[in-house]
Amino acid sequence: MTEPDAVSGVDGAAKQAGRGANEEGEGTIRRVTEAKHHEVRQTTTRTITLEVTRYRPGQDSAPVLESFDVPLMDDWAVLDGLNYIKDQLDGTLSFRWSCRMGICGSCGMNVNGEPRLTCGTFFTEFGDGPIRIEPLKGFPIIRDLVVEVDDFLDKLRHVKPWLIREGEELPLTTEHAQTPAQLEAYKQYSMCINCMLCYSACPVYVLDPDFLGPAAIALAQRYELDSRDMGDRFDMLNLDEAVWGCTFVGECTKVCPKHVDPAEAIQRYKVTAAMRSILPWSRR
Amino acid sequence: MIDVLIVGGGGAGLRAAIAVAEADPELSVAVVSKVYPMRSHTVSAEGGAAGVIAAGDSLDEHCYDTVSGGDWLCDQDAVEAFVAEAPRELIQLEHWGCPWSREADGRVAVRPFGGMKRERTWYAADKTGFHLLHTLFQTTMKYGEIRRYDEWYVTKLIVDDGRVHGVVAVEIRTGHIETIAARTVILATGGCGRVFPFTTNAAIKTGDGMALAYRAGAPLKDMEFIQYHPTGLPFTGILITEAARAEGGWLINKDGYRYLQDYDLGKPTEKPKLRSMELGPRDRLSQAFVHEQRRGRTVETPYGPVVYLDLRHLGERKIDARIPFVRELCRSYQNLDPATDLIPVRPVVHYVMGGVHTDLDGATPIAGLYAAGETACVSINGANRLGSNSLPEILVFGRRAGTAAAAFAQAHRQAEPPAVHAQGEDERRRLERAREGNHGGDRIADLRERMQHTLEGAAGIYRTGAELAKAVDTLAELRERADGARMDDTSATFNTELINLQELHTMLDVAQTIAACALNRRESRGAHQRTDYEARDDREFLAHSLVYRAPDGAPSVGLLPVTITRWPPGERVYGRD
Amino acid sequence: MTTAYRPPRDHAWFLRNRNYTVFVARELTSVFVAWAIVFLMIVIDAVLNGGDPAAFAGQPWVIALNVVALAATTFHAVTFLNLAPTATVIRLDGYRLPAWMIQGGNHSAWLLISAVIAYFVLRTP
Amino acid sequence: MSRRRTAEPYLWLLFSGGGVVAALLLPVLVLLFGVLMPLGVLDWPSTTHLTALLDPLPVRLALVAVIVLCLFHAAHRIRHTSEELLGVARFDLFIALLCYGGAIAGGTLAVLLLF
Ligand SMILES: Cc1cc2nc3c(=O)[nH]c(=O)nc-3n(C[C@H](O)[C@H](O)[C@H](O)COP(=O)(O)OP(=O)(O)OC[C@H]3O[C@@H](n4cnc5c(N)ncnc54)[C@H](O)[C@@H]3O)c2cc1C
Ligand code: SF4
Ligand code: F3S
Ligand code: FES
Repeated sequence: MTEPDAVSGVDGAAKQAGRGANEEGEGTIRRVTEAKHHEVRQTTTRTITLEVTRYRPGQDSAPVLESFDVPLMDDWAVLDGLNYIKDQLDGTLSFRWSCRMGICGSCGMNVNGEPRLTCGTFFTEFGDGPIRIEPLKGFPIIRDLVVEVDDFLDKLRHVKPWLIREGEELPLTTEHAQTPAQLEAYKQYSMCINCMLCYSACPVYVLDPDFLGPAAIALAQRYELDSRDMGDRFDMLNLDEAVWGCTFVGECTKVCPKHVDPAEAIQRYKVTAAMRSILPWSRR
Repeated sequence: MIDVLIVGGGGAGLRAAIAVAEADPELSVAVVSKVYPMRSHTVSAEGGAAGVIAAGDSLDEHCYDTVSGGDWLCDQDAVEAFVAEAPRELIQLEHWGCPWSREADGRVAVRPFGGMKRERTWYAADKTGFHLLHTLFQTTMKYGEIRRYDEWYVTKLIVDDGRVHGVVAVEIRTGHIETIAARTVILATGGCGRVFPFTTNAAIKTGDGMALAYRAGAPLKDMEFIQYHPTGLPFTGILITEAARAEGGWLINKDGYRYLQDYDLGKPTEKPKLRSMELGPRDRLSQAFVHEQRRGRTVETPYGPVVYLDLRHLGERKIDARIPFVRELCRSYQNLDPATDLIPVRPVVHYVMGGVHTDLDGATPIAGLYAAGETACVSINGANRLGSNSLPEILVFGRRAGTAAAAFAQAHRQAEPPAVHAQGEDERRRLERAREGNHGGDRIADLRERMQHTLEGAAGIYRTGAELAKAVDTLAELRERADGARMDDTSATFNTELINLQELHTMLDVAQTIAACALNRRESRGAHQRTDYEARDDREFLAHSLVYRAPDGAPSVGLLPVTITRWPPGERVYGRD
Repeated sequence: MTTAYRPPRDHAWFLRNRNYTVFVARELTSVFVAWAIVFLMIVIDAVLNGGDPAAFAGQPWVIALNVVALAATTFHAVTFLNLAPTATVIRLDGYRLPAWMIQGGNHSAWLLISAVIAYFVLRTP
Repeated sequence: MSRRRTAEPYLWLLFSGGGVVAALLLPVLVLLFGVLMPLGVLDWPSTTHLTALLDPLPVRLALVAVIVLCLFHAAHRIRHTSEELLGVARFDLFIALLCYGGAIAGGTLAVLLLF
């Protein structure tokens, strides 16, 4: 059935996708050829310069920048450039990455001064370069582009990020009911990939590492606002170094690649905590 | 001495850890992972997790879909256990807070999925794996007794006298090499998609656990069955989830024609029809693509031929409500909007059905050694896994392995034998030698690329004996060259080159078993299609491939009968009622 | 581990990025809020204790300062009223009231109140 | 991060209230009395008119409230911003006393003035 006339034999749906899509005038043939292709892979040898932070403990006393020229490909992300360096130019460069699709949260770095996921930041944004790639600001640097994560994880754990329940559990044959609206109430705050970009962008955190910080507070809110949660995180959030440390710079929300809006999570908890403080009987 | 040491912090590993902690809080349990647990690849699963819950569905139907989807190579006792426990596990996850998508009345919602006769796939929009993994990870934080070794890389299993005694691991951050003694070890290291050049899999999916078990003397099973997912983005290989088709997306060729109708997958309908057309099983859809290409009906791009996934008719609202991540991915990585543009897609290596041979409790033939998740082969996936069966699999068998390992550790409370230290010392010396550097030899990346292309050429969607035989030789040669690979980084701190080198070795081991098993299976079944043996051969090959490492390091393949309980081998029928 | 490198404090962080600079400008409006109050108290004092408010307010440096204060308090008003919806999530029927509606409401109230005040001050009895 | 009682919620409420009041009232007052009248664009109202405006008790009470709230708003922001800009968070107690003390002093002055 390779002949085009086979198409006319099929029912409505196929017609729409096939030759019979008449509301589009010339039909799908035209639509298909109009589809966007990525432009032809560049064969020229244009290159772009990446200025990459190197820090080798025992060898460097402070981080230094090293420049590498990598091919300037239209569809390359900054991470592709780093991998090119690692594979072809200098196997000793260290950085974290895994999913290369913006979901594992491991490839956050400072790109031209801004905290970004390098797997989702493309060369096309930077013209002819150079592009400066540094480790995320605000965290101790272990080596090259790799920063310390443990303190961040401690903070997450500190807010008890699990469903707190009281009384008898439902049997494993029944789920808790939760309407789409109840889901919507916390959904946004459950989208955090723990990439730490928001910490890096928050001047309060950079100045004071004791600040609980945007992602951890958003995570606390994710559970606080979950209709199934019976816990109370007031005592860990109503602190000078928790929600009250935030002066609403708002940069956390601007850099968040997943639109978690931690700034909002924090301001909303400020209202909750203030109400709880003046009206102590107003529990959730 | 740790009672239960889990290698892998993905869905399977974390589920096992909780099972151990719940079985007996006195047991010491540790999770070793080469990345922070929430970075594990489970995070990128999109579409959903199958579990019978909807009215009108039945366990038997889920079993049948799975068994026929697997082309009768599944062990049916395993499938029955899996299908029965999957809904409980998904509800358990709900009790732990997973934000499953819901119906208007508050019940969990289900969607259709490829190869499934009923709507039974639970989902959390199209970030199911993400929510599942984060829910599990956050829940493990509740259990203080679960000790974590984050960013530690396991390089060796210590086995003495047929019994596991622990592992050797490198703390990536400091370069510190440690022998961790343990009464039981659970391998939950995920798949090995990175042995192929074009894959949906993350960089960490290098088949480490399979290689660890294989080197320690445990057999791998059904390694020739590699799943190609029909819809990957060209260049990156990023997956466009099957949910996009389940929600009504169409696959069209360069003429805008829904070509699947030409391949015995049913007739096109406006609304998606279960087990038909775009909702056929992945092996058949990927094979159809190859035929389209041969007929010249695909579109050439710089990254190879593509067809199109058409979601435009779903409309912006539905796309945003049901598959927002698809839109996000297309916008960032393909610079197009599925609400108005066609998505170029091509088949991409996605999942390995095979893995470490285990029984229903995840136990391997080595006492105290268990495996669960994608790294294991129980086997419920047979010759072709159905989409959305893998997430429940990692939960069901993660829990089972955790419970079984806990029981084993309670029953075998012996001290460590002296061999543990001798083996640990040997391994330390090997790693330290590697870290001294080597300025000659091939680049790791070059060897990796050659391995990947060798495998793609010989063990792709269609295979022939001659090419596979050649690949077996090439891979053996590459393995030797890998021993002398170039190593520039001599630092102890965060030496990723050292890790990459270890991963190259594990991938080569795994690649060899894939080629050897594929060469040995002279029939076509599910994801394994031999153009020189086009038919399924139940007389000889209704059996699992079991591959051991021979003393000379080469793979040696045998067969193991399939367990059939209630569904005798039949014809796989899709799109015909 | 002690080998990790801890960068020194960055004293000029608020110049590194436009958003930071805007943030700092926003916070510094508070100085002019304080000044505006001081100024108004001086005016009130003059009114109640028989002085001439015009004399103080008419000095060039006071006028100059007040022009800046006008800009600063207006900037404060715009930013403060715009940020309000972040902290207040209003749900109607399960759907969240969009931010622009709350902001629109806030700004309308601002205009209305300003008009009322101007009316009372300027009305000739 | 141990459990500690904090005055922040109360200070923050005053700060927020002050922020709203300042936003709604100050621009128009500064515009009228600080800019347009001194520049002669508008005429100064007669002292009798202004005194009459200030006469009712509720107006005076409201004025005191406005002054106190706005001063608290300013105090709170000045405290935090100075600490962030100058990196002097370790002197927080001192800075806080200074800022909120100033606000309280201003409030007292307002009471004395208006009553
Ligand atoms: C893009 C994509 C989408 C998918 N979508 C679906 C879907 O919709 N539905 C479905 O059912 N399935 C889906 N799958 C399949 C499913 O996600 C995986 O099979 C499953 O998540 C595997 O989980 P796991 O726990 O076995 O392994 P992983 O999550 O891969 O975890 C492996 C763990 O092992 C650790 N590890 C590995 N090697 C070592 C070592 N040497 N030392 C220490 N630690 C090590 C890693 O750090 C990691 O923590 C998808 C897969 C992909 C790639
Ligand atoms: S809130 Fe956003 S920026 Fe912060 S860690 Fe989570 S995903 Fe990253
Ligand atoms: S940037 Fe920082 S100060 Fe608050 S609003 Fe965000 S946490
Ligand atoms: S590599 Fe996973 S988020 Fe970038």
